[in-house]
Amino acid sequence: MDGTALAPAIPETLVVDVDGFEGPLDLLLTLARSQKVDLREISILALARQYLAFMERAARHRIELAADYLVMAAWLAYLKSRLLLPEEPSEEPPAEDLARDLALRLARLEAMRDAARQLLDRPRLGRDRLARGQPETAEDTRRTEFTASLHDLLSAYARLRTRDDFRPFAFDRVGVYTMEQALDRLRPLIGDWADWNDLRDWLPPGWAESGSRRRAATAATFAAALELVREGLAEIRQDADFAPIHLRARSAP
Amino acid sequence: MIADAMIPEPRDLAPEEIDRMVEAILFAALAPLTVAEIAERLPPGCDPRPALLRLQGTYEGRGVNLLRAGGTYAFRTAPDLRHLLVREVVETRRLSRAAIETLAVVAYHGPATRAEIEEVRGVSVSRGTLDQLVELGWVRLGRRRPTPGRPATYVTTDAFLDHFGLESPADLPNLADLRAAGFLGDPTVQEALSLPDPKP
Amino acid sequence: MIADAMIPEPRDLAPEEIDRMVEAILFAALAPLTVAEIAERLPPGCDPRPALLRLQGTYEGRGVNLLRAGGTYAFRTAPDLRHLLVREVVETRRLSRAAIETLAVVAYHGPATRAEIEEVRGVSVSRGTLDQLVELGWVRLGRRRPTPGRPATYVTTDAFLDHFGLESPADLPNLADLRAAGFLGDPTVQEALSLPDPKP
Repeated sequence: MDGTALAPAIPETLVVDVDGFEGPLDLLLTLARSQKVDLREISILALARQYLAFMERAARHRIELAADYLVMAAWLAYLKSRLLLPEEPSEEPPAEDLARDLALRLARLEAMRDAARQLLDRPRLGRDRLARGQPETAEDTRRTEFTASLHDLLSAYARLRTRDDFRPFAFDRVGVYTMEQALDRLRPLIGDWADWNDLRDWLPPGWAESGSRRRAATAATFAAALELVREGLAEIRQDADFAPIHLRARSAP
Repeated sequence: MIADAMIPEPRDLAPEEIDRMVEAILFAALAPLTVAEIAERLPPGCDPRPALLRLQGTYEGRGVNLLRAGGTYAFRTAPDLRHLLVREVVETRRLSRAAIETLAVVAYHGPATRAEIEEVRGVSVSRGTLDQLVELGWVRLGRRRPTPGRPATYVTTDAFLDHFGLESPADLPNLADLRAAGFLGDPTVQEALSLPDPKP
Repeated sequence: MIADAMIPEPRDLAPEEIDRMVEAILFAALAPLTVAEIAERLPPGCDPRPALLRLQGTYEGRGVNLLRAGGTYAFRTAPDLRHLLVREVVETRRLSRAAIETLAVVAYHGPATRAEIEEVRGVSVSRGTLDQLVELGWVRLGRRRPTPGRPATYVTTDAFLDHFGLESPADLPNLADLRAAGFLGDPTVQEALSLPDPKP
């Protein structure tokens, strides 16, 4: 099949009016209509070429297209290459099926649009068919009934769940051990550490087990150790890259 | 007078056709109509009077009668059947914001205690609000919570489902559904922190 | 059972008498009524259904017709007389193209999830589309789909049928053709694999 022969020129207006399309499928349907055949008989190869040509021209006009148009372009380029190359028997699903599926989806979108139009053309209440102009109610017995619509209910819940929209952002503090906490823990201990102590042995109780808690406590304890060194209260030592870090009290000068 | 040529001449209209027209005009009218007002709505040259007489005969003894009052015509319920319409007279008033919010919390989180409703709404819930929902038949008392004080819980009823066209409480849309359907604004920081979803 | 003795037994009521009552009840009402709502207004024990069928026959071809919309009944003017009633036409909100297409997908494919609507339209359902249809009373929530994530589904209402003059969902235009063309069935296997999805 020769797709190029079937592909008519894309009107310039299409490129300019890209905002008028409701997504790539809508654009494809508009392009497909220009082939003027039953949508399920359409040349998908020609359509893919038209779409890709459209994308190129949009790029030349520096029109920014939404990501879904680009995803569709990539998919069509892939489909085009598969339709042109001899099919590997192992490939799943066959390119022909993908092409048929796209044609079906275009035909279905067009069918639903026709259905929507026909629905709008039906004799509609309030326009073509009217209700009683003066509904009758007896005036004497009046009862108040409170009512609410589904729309009210859902809106109320949505409102409740988003009422604190503008609450200042705050980190979830669970699982965070601060340097201040580590300093408070190390400061009373360091005076007794005449010998080197492995920092890993001095994580706070309950923080040494799980991965993320251990990492948080290790980082905080290390930072606290550096602070003690800076204050001249401790000495720190590491024998090799990634080796254990040791800390001891600084002997009096 | 090219436009007039499009409209069938009155002499082409069968009496039954004019009856249909007058019947529809009087049914849809927002107020009783005079003969002149009916004629104005009919194709030019139609006289509604014979049709009005025929329709008065057609509707005689039926549940609805074509009445003439002064110079005007209108359909009215037969006097002996007016008692059937009594139930029609209901003044509907929208539920207050407090009530609809409370109802929403009970629907999504029920069984819910008063304290739980207050926690979600962030304000205290007056006795009257819950009483009103119970009286409407949309909320009833559930089991007491087996916690200190054994607080009463509230749940929604079948009448609630019926009123809101729901088949089961589980069919209420979740937060993601609500956003997708347009009931919510943009995603917020708070939601990014993943609030627990209501119990299904 | 003294009170019961006061109410005429249904067997005492001639069919024409029940017809009159149902006619009066429906003529007086603005909104369509369900069979249950009509029965509630009738003397106890009366079944309105035979009367509804008879009345539909009586009003066939007249200026006013008795129409069924799903489970509800209402008198409405005959559509061919619309040109006489322009003064009574109610201003309706114009629907966006997205809204009417979404409505069509829900009507033809319903119950439909949001993902299914998006698959057919090839574009994400924008905010304000579904909630507008819910607000108009044309779309309501159906049962959740028993698939992963239990997505909410949307279905059309009897008010939708009433608005578009449909007796039942089976009367949707071209329904049989669309079904025969395979547009309304389950998605094909390939669809699940192939086309890029619209943005969530």
